[in-house]
Amino acid sequence: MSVSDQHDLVSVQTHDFDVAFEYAQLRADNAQDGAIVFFSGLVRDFNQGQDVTGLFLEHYPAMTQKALTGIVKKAKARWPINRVRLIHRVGQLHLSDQIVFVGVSSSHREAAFDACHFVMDYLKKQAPFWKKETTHKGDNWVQTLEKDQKALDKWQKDD
Amino acid sequence: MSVSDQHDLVSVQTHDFDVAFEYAQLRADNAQDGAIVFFSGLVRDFNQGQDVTGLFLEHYPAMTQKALTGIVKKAKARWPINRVRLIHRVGQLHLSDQIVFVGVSSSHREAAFDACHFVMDYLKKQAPFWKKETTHKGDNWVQTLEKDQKALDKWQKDD
Amino acid sequence: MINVVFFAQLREQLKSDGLSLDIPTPCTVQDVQQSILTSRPEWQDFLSNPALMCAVNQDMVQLTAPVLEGNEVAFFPPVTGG
Amino acid sequence: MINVVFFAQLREQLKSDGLSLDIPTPCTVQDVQQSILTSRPEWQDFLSNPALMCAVNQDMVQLTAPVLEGNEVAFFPPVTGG
Repeated sequence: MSVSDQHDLVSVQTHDFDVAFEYAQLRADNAQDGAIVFFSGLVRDFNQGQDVTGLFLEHYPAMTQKALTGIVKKAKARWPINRVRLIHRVGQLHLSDQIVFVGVSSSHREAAFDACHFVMDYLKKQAPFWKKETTHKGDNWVQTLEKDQKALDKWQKDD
Repeated sequence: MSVSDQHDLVSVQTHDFDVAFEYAQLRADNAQDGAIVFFSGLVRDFNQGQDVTGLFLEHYPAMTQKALTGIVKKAKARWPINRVRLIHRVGQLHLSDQIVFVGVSSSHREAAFDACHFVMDYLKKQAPFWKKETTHKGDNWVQTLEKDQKALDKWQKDD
Repeated sequence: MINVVFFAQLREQLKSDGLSLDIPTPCTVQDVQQSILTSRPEWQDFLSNPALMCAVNQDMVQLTAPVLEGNEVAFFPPVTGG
Repeated sequence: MINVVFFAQLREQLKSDGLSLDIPTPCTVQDVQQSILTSRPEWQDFLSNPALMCAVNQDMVQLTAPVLEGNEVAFFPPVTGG
């Protein structure tokens, strides 16, 4: 991606990520940023009315990196943020596994919060990932939620 | 503090904190929460027009723990969040040092973001900490910013 | 020729992860959709689902978006990552 | 007796981190402020600063808040933690 900083990252990967390492990358040699906000998404045991035992994450390989990079660029154009690290896992995941990480550094607390939140809201609606849950009653594709569209709408009100 | 979970923490301390450990505490044995948001505040090199070389954090020892616990309780009453870990350092800090950590886990992404942001905004205006910056031109007390009051006001509009 | 790809629940419903389509270009995503349904009328219920999303060359677009020779057109259910 | 404490820039300006005050109770924080200024008129510029915050028994309050026998009353500049 076209980025302003070697510490930026957009990665779609099957392997796990290490939050401590990602945090260190946001912080290293960075005395200008007073605020770091991150979001971490995990596989939880209950979703849409079923006991979940695992999750398979399908994606559109040719598109995922491009979509995520576009979302990060939108955030960078909108807020005075510095470093952004975005990781999304694909493939078979288990209970409590890490799915997604978004970390943002900024000299401004509000910008770091808003940009991190924005990236997650856009990713939920505009990046080509699909979750198939494994339950004791069989597999089922996760359905989209109206609240995710509403989460996105709030960023458009401000435009 | 009166908390719902042994993984909760409110700490005012001179020693540093370990974000990886705090994250692990939010995540351990916690398959119900799909979202973790954290904020980390760092000493930055530029603030209010001066090159900063360090920071001394004074506080009101009898009040800090009480004030922080009250803010966490407010957040828990307002959002469906589960674990909260809040750490604020005091004493002499240096460039890029960690100052404050707020970590929130929830089954709801929006609640985790909002509650973490809320705790930071309230802490900035209602917890008895004062920063004295060291610069090459001498020491000076950090002045309060109008934008911090505005940051607080946005949570009151929703009440 | 254009390349058409399907993902997730739609891929399972159609029992196909895609196909190549010989269609006059430029056309629209909707033209692509209709052309597929002409040869595969049994896909009607799934491929005409108004909730489906589509992309041309890996950018999300509306059904009215243009499609050029050699483009990749994707159809998929609403995304659920994150 | 009530216990009065000062913090941060105010503590430096007054060159005092606090004092004990013999004042009839119940009274208000403002009464405490005025009583201190009666014996320390040189603190006027600092202790009458309308930007100051105050707390009674470690809860932030307004100047009109009640003060009871044995309470701790704190005066300090706007907080700047985080």
